Amino acid sequence: MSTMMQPTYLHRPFTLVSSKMDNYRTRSLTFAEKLDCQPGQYVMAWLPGVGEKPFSIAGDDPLQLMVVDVGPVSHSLHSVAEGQRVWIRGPLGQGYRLVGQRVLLAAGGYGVAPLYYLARKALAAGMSAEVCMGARSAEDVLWAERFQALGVPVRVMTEDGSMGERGLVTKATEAAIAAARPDSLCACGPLGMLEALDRQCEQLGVARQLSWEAHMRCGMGLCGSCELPAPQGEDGSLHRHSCQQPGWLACLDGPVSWKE
Amino acid sequence: MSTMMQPTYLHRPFTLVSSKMDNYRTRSLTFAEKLDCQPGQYVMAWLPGVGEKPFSIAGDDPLQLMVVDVGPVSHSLHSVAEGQRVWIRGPLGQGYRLVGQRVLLAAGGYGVAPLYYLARKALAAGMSAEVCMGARSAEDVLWAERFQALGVPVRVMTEDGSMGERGLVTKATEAAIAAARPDSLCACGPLGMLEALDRQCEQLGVARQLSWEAHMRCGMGLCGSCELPAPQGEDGSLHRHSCQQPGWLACLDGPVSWKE
Amino acid sequence: MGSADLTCRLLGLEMKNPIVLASGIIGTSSSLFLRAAQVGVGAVTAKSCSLQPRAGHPNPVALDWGAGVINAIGLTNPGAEEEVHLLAEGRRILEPYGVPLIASIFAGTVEEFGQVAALIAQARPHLLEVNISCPNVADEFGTPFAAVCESAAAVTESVRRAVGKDLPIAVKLAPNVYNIGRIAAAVVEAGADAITAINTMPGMVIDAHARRPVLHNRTGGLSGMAIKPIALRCVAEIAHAVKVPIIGTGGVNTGEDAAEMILAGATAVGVGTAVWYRGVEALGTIAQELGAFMQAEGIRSLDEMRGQAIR
Amino acid sequence: MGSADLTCRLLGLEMKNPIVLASGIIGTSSSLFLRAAQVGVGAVTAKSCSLQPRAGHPNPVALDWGAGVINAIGLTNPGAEEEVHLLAEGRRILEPYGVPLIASIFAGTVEEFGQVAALIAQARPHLLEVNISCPNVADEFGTPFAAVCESAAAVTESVRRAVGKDLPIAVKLAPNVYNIGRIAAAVVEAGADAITAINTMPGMVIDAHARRPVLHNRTGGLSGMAIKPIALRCVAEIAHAVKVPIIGTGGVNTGEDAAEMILAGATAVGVGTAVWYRGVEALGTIAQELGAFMQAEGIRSLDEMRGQAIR
Ligand SMILES: Cc1cc2nc3c(=O)[nH]c(=O)nc-3n(C[C@H](O)[C@H](O)[C@H](O)COP(=O)(O)OP(=O)(O)OC[C@H]3O[C@@H](n4cnc5c(N)ncnc54)[C@H](O)[C@@H]3O)c2cc1C
Ligand SMILES: Cc1cc2nc3c(=O)[nH]c(=O)nc-3n(C[C@H](O)[C@H](O)[C@H](O)COP(=O)(O)OP(=O)(O)OC[C@H]3O[C@@H](n4cnc5c(N)ncnc54)[C@H](O)[C@@H]3O)c2cc1C
Ligand SMILES: Cc1cc2nc3c(=O)[nH]c(=O)nc-3n(C[C@H](O)[C@H](O)[C@H](O)COP(=O)(O)O)c2cc1C
Ligand SMILES: Cc1cc2nc3c(=O)[nH]c(=O)nc-3n(C[C@H](O)[C@H](O)[C@H](O)COP(=O)(O)O)c2cc1C
Ligand code: FES
Ligand code: FES
Repeated sequence: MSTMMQPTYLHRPFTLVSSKMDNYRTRSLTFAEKLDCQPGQYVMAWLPGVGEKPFSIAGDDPLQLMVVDVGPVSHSLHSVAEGQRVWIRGPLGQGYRLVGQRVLLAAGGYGVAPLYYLARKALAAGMSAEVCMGARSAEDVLWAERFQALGVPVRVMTEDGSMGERGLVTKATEAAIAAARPDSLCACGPLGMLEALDRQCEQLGVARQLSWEAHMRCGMGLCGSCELPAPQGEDGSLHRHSCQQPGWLACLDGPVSWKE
Repeated sequence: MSTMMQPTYLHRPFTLVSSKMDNYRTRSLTFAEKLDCQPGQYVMAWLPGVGEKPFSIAGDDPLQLMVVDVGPVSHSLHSVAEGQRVWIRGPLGQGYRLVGQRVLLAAGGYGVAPLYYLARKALAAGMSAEVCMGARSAEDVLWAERFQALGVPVRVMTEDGSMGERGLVTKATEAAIAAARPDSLCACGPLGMLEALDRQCEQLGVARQLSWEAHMRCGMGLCGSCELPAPQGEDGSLHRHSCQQPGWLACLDGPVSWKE
Repeated sequence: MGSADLTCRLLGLEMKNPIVLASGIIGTSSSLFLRAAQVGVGAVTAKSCSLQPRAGHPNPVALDWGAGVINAIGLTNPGAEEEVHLLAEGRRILEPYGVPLIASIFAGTVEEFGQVAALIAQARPHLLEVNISCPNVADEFGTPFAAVCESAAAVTESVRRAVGKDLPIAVKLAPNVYNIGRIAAAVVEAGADAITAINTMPGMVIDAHARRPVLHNRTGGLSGMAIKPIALRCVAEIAHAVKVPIIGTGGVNTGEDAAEMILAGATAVGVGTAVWYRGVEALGTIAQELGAFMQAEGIRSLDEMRGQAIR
Repeated sequence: MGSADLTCRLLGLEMKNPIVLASGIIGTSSSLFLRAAQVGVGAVTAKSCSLQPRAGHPNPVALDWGAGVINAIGLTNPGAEEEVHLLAEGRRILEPYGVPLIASIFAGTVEEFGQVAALIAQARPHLLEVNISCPNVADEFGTPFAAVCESAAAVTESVRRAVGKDLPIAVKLAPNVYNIGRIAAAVVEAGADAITAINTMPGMVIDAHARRPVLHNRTGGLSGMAIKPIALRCVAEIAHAVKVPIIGTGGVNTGEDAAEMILAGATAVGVGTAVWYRGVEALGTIAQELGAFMQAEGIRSLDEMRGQAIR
């Protein structure tokens, strides 16, 4: 008798055990099951009849996701009741690598999710971590207390100064790098933030691992839809992200890119 | 990226490194490669353009087969030159189990092949073994010296008395069982011999593992062609082999049957 | 908590579960029928038989290529006359187990289908499956009967005429067509009481080192895991096209696979190649797993599930 | 010992190896063409394009079901006008790598195929692939063009008329037919210079727990390992039926798979889903593995192998 293949990339139903409001539009979803994965990888979450979207993994055992309510799928995920199921495909993509002794984290929005998971793994591996968070306003700052509970120092930047310092996250990372040079900077957040961090690290000669958000459809490196648009320079000309090859696919090659 | 499946049941080419005449119509084929298998299992040997037939495994590391030249496929296997290839599918089927401390082997014809492999494994597991061989005549006796070289006592029976004692193998097994009760009798040989051993063991209350030869086509339990014909009793009525269920398939359930 | 009800009504047949041993898999003797019944199958289909005996192809006739099996056994069978005895004996042996027996026939011309059907009807199987995937020897291209609405319907009519009204007929369709729903509609129009779908998908496995196809017959039929999504799509198309029961067959290896087949619209579920992957016991294990799945999902009966995925 | 010669001549195209990026896989931008060229592909096929832009289907659009992939991306493309720019840019970028660019088109009517072809011809691709697996919207049943000799030929003629003699045409056939050899003969008769085979096999993946098909579009096309034996059989049938070169496509994951395709009669070898299993690098790795295989087997050129398994 032959052995049967175990399809590991089909959707599997995960049972929601806790759905907690983190702020006015963000929820942490915790499931009954665990997932074998790495920080920085993502899953496709499918609600049958609604749709399927990629989400960063916020924790593996049990699986945890952080969902910002911005449209149909994320909204429906917010209304899943405890005890109901969400269909998960993955883990997909390439995550963060644990390198060196010191990691500096830089989070924007739901970017805290994969970075919190990474922080836990880094601490467990005996590394030290520090996190810089950027948000519009105090009410947008997520999980600062969870990082603090891990013993990870937190620098918060808000655009309106309602919490931490006023300004962008790059101000905090600049200070953090100046204070103690990290072996790599790991970031997740909006495109503009990643581009700014990329430039900053290039100037300061810091290795960085940036998790890019793209329009994902197949999640398998097949359809081509997650290729990042080439960024425009200040002079309006097109240039490449310093950390990317031509045709870099966020779903398969990323979402995390790596540059020494 | 997903992992690819490794098909283990496709034919794989094995390179013949030695082809040695054992007697006037029998050759031992030794290959360069090893096979992960158990004594009593078999392989399908395919010569492209010629055909494919089942053969017992005579050794696993490297793979060894013993082939009696009786028809097209076996004849072509005899003429494969050293350095040429034979295509192997398998291992297939259920082999012998290593149970208890003492195993008694009973071989007819190429039946020595799987039993020699079994003897080596039994000795390696710290068991003791003894072998009874039946043949028409001295020239048909195979591998007696190889068993002796392992330190396994050999009792030879020939129909014409040209070697060992005159008579059938059951005479030798009766004596062996009387001398030292085995934990199981493991046999491989022609149908008539297996039926006789089956009856003998039933009478003497000895557990037996018998390897049945059947007309094999798919080797996968699908086509039904390897179902053994129900044996006829002395009164001409049909009865079942004591060790078999209705519809027992030699290719999938066997070739080795098991009866306490 | 009561357990899920697996009983299945397929035309007049009462089955204790929906798992049907597919044609051509160990359906060659009454002792093999018995074994299938003893491990808990719902119904048994015999190997397809033809008017004359056939030896089949030389080895290699089958192999596992990694995502499924390919076979070209060559429709080995003892011929219709001998098969009548085998089926009659099989019926008798299966009776105490409450396991219906499905006969299967094939032929090379429309007329011959009628002849074989008339002979096999003598054995009084519970259902007659008509395997129309074989080539039409009367057609200049050897087009399979299953490929064209007209020939599929002609065979069905011929068999219906030969066996009268009492013996229900299932026509078994092939997947290598672009319009399986329309073909199903044509055979139902022509008198089929049920559809079995699918037969194997034509394929070829080549050994690069040997530089030739592995099967002696060069091409063969694909079965097992690789064809499950093809089978599910075919069953869904058929369920949309006709109202008769479907024996959904192809790549079912587990109880969950069987559930998928029923969700796609099948009434009963054929199982073949799983015997290689999981042994003959698979025929019973799959039914048990289906029951456990339904239990866990709170599904009480097969009717509740049937076709739910395609509404 | 000299190494095996992987160079491949496909109609007028000179390729450094026979591996062709299949249509619809990362063929959506000139930077992705470039990446394929940089990892060592022999030729690149662009994603199929239509007259008007198409957004495609909502997620889920693709998944790995264990023995392969199923997708219903929905033929997302920017429309022919935009595609002309993309292709022209792609040609320019690929030039230094000596990697030919194959355009791919589809449409819903015979006339529209001509229109799209005429537009795309402006970009001067090295070869124009005509994807006829799409449904014929003018036919009352939506029968795919690839399913019937007459409609397949009609599309081919329409495209031939639109592009004239200078641009070679490959017609891409579908596997869910019973007579792919005859369909190939019909399109060659109608003016096709080459055949690409196969497109995906229609299928459906159902989630038993969700009780519905996983793809938003319900059905989709199967690719990858599960369809390799189907593709090999189709290529063999086509090679028997016509003399034109074949781009053998379907389930090629390794160099040995590519060798099998060539042994079945293919001139070049399409690779798609392997990008999921082995990354974009697969497009180069497979070529290297093919070279190593030929070396080990003492095969000096692709010509020596071509069709050897089907003689
Ligand atoms: C690798 C990856 C990881 C991701 N991880 C997470 C995660 O951990 N948590 C999470 O909430 N989302 C995450 N996303 C985004 C998520 O996949 C969806 O895009 C998001 O949930 C919106 O989907 P929707 O169907 O609800 O709404 P859509 O209809 O897709 O979007 C509604 C509108 O909101 C905009 N929008 C999309 N995402 C955001 C956003 N984050 N903030 C503000 N506006 C937005 C869209 O552009 C659109 O205009 C991730 C995306 C990627 C590619
Ligand atoms: C589980 C199993 C294990 C086997 N192991 C071996 C093995 O280790 N070594 C081996 O040589 N064969 C073995 N066989 C037999 C082998 O598979 C073939 O049947 C045999 O090689 C004949 O095949 P052929 O194509 O050469 O001739 P065929 O045309 O198949 O047979 C030619 C004639 O020889 C007869 N015949 C078949 N086998 C024998 C035999 N052993 N002695 C005398 N006449 C015979 C046939 O009935 C036929 O009349 C085994 C069979 C089975 C089922
Ligand atoms: C070895 C083998 C022999 C088969 N013989 C027949 C046959 O005689 N008649 C028939 O209608 N189908 C035959 N089939 C097809 C099966 O009945 C079934 O339709 C197909 O294998 C798909 O189901 P599976 O994936 O569960 O095997 C055969 C299949 C296999 C694997
Ligand atoms: C995600 C995806 C998208 C595809 N899109 C197209 C397409 O636009 N046009 C086309 O002719 N074929 C398309 N195909 C089919 C492939 O070109 C190829 O024929 C098929 O996938 C079989 O090859 P493979 O097994 O190597 O992937 C697509 C396949 C996949 C998996
Ligand atoms: S989402 Fe399809 S290639 Fe990345
Ligand atoms: S050889 Fe086919 S069932 Fe045993």
